[in-house]
Amino acid sequence: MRVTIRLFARLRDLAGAAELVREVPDHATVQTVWNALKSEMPSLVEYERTMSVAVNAEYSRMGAAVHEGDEVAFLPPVSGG
Amino acid sequence: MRVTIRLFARLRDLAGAAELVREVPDHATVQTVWNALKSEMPSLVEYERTMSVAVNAEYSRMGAAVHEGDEVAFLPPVSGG
Amino acid sequence: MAQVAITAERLDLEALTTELVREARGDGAVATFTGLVRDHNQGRNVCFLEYEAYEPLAVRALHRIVDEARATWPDVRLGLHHRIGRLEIGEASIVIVAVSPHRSDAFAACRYAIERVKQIVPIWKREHFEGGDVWLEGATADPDDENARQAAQRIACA
Amino acid sequence: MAQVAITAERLDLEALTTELVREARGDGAVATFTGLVRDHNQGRNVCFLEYEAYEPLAVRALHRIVDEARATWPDVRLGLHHRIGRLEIGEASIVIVAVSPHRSDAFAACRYAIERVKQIVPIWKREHFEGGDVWLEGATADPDDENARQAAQRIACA
Repeated sequence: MRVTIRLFARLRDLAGAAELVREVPDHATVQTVWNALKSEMPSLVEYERTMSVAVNAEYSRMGAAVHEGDEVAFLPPVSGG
Repeated sequence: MRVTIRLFARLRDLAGAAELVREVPDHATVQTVWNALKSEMPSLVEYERTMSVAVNAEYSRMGAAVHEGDEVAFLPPVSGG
Repeated sequence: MAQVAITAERLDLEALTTELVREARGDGAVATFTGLVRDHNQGRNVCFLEYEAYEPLAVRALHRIVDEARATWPDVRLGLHHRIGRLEIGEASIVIVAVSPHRSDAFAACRYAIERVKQIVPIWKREHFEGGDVWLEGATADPDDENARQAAQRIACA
Repeated sequence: MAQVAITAERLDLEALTTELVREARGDGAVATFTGLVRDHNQGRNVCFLEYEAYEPLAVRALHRIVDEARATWPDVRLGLHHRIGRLEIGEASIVIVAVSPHRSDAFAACRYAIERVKQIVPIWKREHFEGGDVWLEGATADPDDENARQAAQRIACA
């Protein structure tokens, strides 16, 4: 199935793209999506312990299931205000 | 000597005047002025323990000396803001 | 626009803020407080308020609050304007602005200032309610009361 | 005017306040916070900032902050607007307004809100300074982190 990956701020700069569309296996989780992404772009791994994740613009967890057409976002530590 | 007495808020209402000019003895203190005033207007006495005093628009104390032409103010508890 | 003022004019928080942040290129935080006239108080329906001040002493007391705040939070610039005269429901009786490099000091100084206004500034309000009117009385003003000052500072959560 | 917003437009504290205090006849206190772009940070001379948001999630996070504040301070009405895009020195990146019957709750909710914005709202700033640029990174956003929420509440000095 296909998911859209959204990347922000420095994660986006490291990936060189704000949005990617990737094929992932059925029954994938956010973790599956991330593992595929970091294999493809090893420089992203430095965010593994500090990033947050969201599915369809809701905060989520690495273990959450993803479905066809979902938008999966990886978020560096925030700095608003 | 002559002093001007200023009264505010409910103290003014009780006295029926915002400003009074009174003769006080030489070497008078704020206390002297107050004692004369409360003799004249006994209803003011209820403020004796809660009022503040000022001389020439500076906070002062009952024991402070007053001089010819001074402005002596008696201030009920404040309620600004 | 003066940093402190006692005025019968409508208060203008935005103008006071603009004045204080002018060339504030190193300041990242502005905390403000506005006091509004409420339509009820202690179970009474309020019609309007009337504020009276001992003006020269009130201006000095406001300056004193600015000085006290500067001693505790040297990087904060503080503005305080208090209105007097008749105020209708919803109108602003006081505006306070604190500008600072960091938000912690801005919040603390702003909160400190309103607590001190209620302690030491010679201003009184007469509440006109349905059925009568009454002078409200709060604190016995004593700027040298260090316990009161410290209480304000604790509330400021510095 | 919406109670919460992420916008590329210049922020308008006065308009947001006017909206929140409309018919606020029982409210006596308005506390506000404005964040301004500073000309220096960590020893660097800042030229301008660039803010980026994950907008739909940022709007939800702002609503979450409003809901959290309401749970703690039921009488407070809160407004939060955050700007994105390029911001020059001295411009406002965020405005927060808290309207309440009493000042204590207004200050606490306002302070709580800015602390929570920095914890859980997916917004990032890139600092353009003399000699380069850098993404600033603060907290790992986790709205379910109850320790972080309680830290914000302690700082709010409720």
